[in-house]
Amino acid sequence: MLARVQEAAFDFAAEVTAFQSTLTRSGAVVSFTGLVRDDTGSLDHMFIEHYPGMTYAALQKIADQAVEKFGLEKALVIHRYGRLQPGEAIMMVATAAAHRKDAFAGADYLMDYLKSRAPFWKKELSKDSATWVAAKDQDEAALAAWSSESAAKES
Amino acid sequence: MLARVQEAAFDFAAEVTAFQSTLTRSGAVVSFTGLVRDDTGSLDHMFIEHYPGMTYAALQKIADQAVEKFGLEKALVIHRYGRLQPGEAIMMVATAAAHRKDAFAGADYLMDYLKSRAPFWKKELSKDSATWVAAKDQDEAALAAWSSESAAKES
Amino acid sequence: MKLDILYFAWVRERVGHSQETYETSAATVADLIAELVARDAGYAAAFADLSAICVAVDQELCDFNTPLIDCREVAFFPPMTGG
Amino acid sequence: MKLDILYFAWVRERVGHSQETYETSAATVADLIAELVARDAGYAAAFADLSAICVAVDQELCDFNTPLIDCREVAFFPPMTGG
Repeated sequence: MLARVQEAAFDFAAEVTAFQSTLTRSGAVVSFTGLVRDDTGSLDHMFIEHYPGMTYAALQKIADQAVEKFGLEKALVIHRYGRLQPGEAIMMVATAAAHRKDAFAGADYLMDYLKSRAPFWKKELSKDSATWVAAKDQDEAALAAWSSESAAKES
Repeated sequence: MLARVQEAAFDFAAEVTAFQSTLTRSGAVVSFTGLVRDDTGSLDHMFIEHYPGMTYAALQKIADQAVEKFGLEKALVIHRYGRLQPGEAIMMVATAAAHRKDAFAGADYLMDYLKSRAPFWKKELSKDSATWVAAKDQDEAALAAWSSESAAKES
Repeated sequence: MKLDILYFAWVRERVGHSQETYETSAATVADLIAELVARDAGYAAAFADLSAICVAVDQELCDFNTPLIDCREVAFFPPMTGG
Repeated sequence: MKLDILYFAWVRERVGHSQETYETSAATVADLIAELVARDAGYAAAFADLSAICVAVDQELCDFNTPLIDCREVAFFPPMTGG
């Protein structure tokens, strides 16, 4: 429904406040924020590359799918690219629905799709190394689970 | 970990911003807000009664359980009581964890426990009626699912 | 034994008050409920369907078999609807 | 057929550039990859493990059997790591 790709930091508080302010039929709002994590204590920064021609449309499509699948009143996706410091917010999603379970499932679904279907690539840079973050098998498994869940419901 | 019971409105955006600002090892923050919903268009206001001697300890216990069960860095629960207008926020939770799935599961778990184990009672008041909101069988089923999940993992 | 008894939500409305101090020798929660029900129609209405009643003894959720030894506060209420 | 080919992340690093215009008669994505691999060691290294390569044709994710009819842009990249 709402999607944005940007290099600049976003103001989570302002985004969520604006998101909530327009709701008319929702009783539940869920938000997720992903932060740059420094597990080893040696991360200098993260660099996120993306596919400018494709990224916005991919985010928009994922958000629309979540809205339709879970009957959301609204969904929001913001994803950054470029250089990010440890602790900085990489991205956020927000979902609003009449009922709690749909808002949670919508946000979880958005995240599963963003992980593996939005054209971003993360590189972790430390003093001694530069490593592209590898996709995980479990990311694809998470997507497959949503499809089989739909198939089960529809059958 | 952090729990608050209050009659006054809270500033959701400010609360989540403060919550995020102290994190040191989390890559994922999930928040949930519950809003007063007016399904029929006839709701005048909601009144929430609580058990002052017990409420804070119950929220604290639920938050501590979520932190331990999902290895959260931090959890926050704020719940209001008294008179609330349609669209107003009733309560919020926030969770922070290294990984996304734990943050989501922690928030979902907190909500399931708050629904049925925190001493609040909601009354919906319209021009013509005053009705106590009934607990749903599915609320207890949701709690039972967490217990059987634990039992399965531990066995 | 002197107890504070608290009532919430529609249990409170049926009983007619939110709190009372009550002298009893009831051994368990179930015994206490039986005594209360015998007092008047309001209590009887409040406790008519025990499957819809929850109880906390000294602010801990428990069940009707819980003994009332050395306890100071008993609270009755419908299933909670937080969140 | 003249194509814009885009490379991202470590595919870009191995190929040595992020974008090029390329003249080809390849019928499918797989045919195009075979042509590229034959060009030099950088391309060969980039496409050494095809299970680690994703492709988008005209900005839609697709697979290696996708035909290249009337397409204008092909992009190669590793599995995405958004979120």
